[in-house]
Amino acid sequence: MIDRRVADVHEAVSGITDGAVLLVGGFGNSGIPAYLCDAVLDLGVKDLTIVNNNGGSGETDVAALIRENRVRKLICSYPRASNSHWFSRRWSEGTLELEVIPQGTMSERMRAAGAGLGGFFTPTGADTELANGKETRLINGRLHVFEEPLPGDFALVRADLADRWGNLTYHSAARNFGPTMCTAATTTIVEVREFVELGDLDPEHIITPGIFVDRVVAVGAPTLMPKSA
Amino acid sequence: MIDRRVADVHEAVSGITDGAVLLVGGFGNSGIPAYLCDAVLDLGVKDLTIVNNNGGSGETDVAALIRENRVRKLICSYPRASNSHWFSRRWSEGTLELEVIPQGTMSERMRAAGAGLGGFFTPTGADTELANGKETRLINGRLHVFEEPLPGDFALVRADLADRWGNLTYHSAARNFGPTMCTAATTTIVEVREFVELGDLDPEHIITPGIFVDRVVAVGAPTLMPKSA
Amino acid sequence: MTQTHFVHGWSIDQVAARIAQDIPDGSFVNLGIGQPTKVGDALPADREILLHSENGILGMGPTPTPDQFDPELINAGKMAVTLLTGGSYFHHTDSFMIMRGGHLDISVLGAYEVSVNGDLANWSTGDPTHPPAVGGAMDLAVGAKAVFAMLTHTTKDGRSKIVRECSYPLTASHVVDRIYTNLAVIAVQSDGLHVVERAPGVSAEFLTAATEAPLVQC
Amino acid sequence: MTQTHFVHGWSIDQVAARIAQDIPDGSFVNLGIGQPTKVGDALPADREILLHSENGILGMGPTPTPDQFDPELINAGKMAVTLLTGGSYFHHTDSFMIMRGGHLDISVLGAYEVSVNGDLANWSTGDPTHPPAVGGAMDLAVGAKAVFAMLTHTTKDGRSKIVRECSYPLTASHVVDRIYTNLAVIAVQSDGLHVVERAPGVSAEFLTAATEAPLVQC
Repeated sequence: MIDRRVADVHEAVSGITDGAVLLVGGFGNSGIPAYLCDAVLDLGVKDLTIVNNNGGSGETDVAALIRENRVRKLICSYPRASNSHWFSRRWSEGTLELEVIPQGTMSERMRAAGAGLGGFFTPTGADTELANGKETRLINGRLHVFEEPLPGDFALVRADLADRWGNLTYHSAARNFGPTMCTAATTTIVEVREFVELGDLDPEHIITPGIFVDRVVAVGAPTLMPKSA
Repeated sequence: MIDRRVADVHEAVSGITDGAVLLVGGFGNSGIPAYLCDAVLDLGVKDLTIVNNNGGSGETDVAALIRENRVRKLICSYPRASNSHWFSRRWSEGTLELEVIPQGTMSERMRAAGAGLGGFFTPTGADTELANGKETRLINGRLHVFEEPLPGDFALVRADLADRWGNLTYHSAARNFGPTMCTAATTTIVEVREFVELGDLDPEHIITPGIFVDRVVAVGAPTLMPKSA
Repeated sequence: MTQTHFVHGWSIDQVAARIAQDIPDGSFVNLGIGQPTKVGDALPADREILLHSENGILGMGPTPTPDQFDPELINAGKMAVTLLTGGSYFHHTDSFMIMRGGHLDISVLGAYEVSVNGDLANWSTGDPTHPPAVGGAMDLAVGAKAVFAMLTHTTKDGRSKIVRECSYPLTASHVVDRIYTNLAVIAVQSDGLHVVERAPGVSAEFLTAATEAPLVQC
Repeated sequence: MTQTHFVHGWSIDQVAARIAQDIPDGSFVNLGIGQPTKVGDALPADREILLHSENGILGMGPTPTPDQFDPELINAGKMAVTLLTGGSYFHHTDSFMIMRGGHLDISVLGAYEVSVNGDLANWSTGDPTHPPAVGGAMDLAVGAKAVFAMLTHTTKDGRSKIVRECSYPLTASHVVDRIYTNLAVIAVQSDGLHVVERAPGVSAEFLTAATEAPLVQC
């Protein structure tokens, strides 16, 4: 019997230990697994490496983990935001290591991990300082840089609906990094709005097949709002 | 105004010339763009390179193009089938060049073309004769082979529904190579069962966004049947 | 259908059942074309085991009844199949991510030969008059968490298929975890081939004599 | 909102409108964060132009009314947006396939500097006290069929941003096709920078004096 559902967020994040590499979904506040991040905070683990597009904002989720000095290293494309003060403070203090990667390369590197590839060549960033120390190669007259897979020990992802097998659908632009991160971690943990019965999700509309999912917890609607225009 | 719809299959395949590289969707008979293949046959072009998982079967579509000596080279993973006699004959005669690639590598190489990558390393086939003449590299203790992108001049794909913008859905296992091939060709030509109005396809359920599609033609239901069990 | 003649030990159906016994509840499995498809019919009803098909199916079900028949819903062997409740469709590249990315628990593959270090030869006899055809064999061999090889122990003329070194072109090296033949179940370990179980009536001596590679008997 | 002071020529809104004029009917376009977002408001109503957002949206629509508001539907600048009829959602890696794979017709990007050979600097001032932040800038610069740079012609202290060689860290080399400033529209060609149009009241002499890089006047 395949049943990926767990009772609560604490059970969902159990087993995450000091030094773990966490792939954390979300783009800004959209798709951020806020409930799972809170549970990781409660777990008390430290020396985490977090892979997330941003560097947290305000006082919640990734920002809270950074504020409480649980994060040793942040791998992201864009750490700055109007209210990313905890990222800025810890980075300025020198207690938070930062690795900045072009956003598409970050996503593609996680996909490479999920797809079992040994790495790929991309022109993105090849002729910039972000390629410093990396192998470059001229391919069809264009400079490319070699990028390695970026796997995680755990992925923390927010989706919309899940069934017992861990099949997932997402909601609008909250899909973002979720489907890729689900493929790239040893253990994939997903928070969803609600559970549905097996068979309620149309096989043509499932975005993440359950094979990529290890644990799912139902947490209700997202709590975070975008900036007003 | 964006309108990818064309009136008939002949308009759909116009512009395909001698020597073109065609990515032809389908796995066995499922998802084969049979109507478009017939139109290519009518067009009379020759010296084609065809990328398809198989080598045609019976007397239709890819098999017909091979029979009529329109295909100079076949790139595939598995050319043999119980009724792939035209492939076997032309290959034995030495008039059809064959390049065999592991199926996942073939699909991944087309994806690399669609994603703008310069190539990737994969362990699949690295320690086999299919890696002869290719660059290999030991990555994390495992031998990998470097594989290049595989782009097409044209993709011929079968989908289920399309709207004016070229957004596509597929039907069951006929999806197979379609979504990837749509991304990997200079010009992507799609046959569908029928057209729907813009907005009829749920934005969460669109599998191929219209940006990857150049021409769509409505042809009705597929004609080909699988082998009986 | 290909008729394979078993001289000794288990029948093909019995080997399939023996493999099915080793597939835990909750596993995601790909069954290669040929003999391994028989494992699908032998899966215990009390285990939820999901079958993957490389053409973009997870949760593949049995042959359709006439009213279930979908001409586009076929398996990797191009036969009509069904989809279980909870199953899903995805495109080919995503399907091979599942295979190549280490997401399948078990891949069951037919084989021409398996070597003492787990090398697999199952795609080519090296005959230059036959066109090569690899399909997804190399992807499955390289990518699954565990690879089970299913084959007759010897060729029709009695030559062992469990060998010191493969004579046929390799599919992949160091990939096979378990070998299931009509004569025995054999685990491939770093220190050699360990016999896990012999078929009824097959003695240790007979098995050793029928096997080119050295065996550690149970 | 950032206030940018234009000494001469077009206002930011006018530059946005001038860019919009150069986007053909039927184009797929990505508008970078900052000034380029203003191009969205200036698109001619009689052209069907689809906006892409890197977080997985094609066919992005305007700011929502209260009853359209979806807290998870935001653009790359993290502002609430809508989806047009016919629009679609996809995941981040697929979204960057669109950007990196040459599928976008036009990418409009803000810039610190553009060089005579089309090098773009728009992601870093090189100030070591500021953390680096690249986002999708390099992906957009490298992957679109055409790259439009939108910027003020000079810095506040009058230094030209159209330069012989970029002084800031590069985003990508040889990528900019057209430069749109408050003073002029300039085409980047293999033989140098060609002025396509000058803003009203901007003379060829003034433009040449305000520009470090050599210009071919129209």
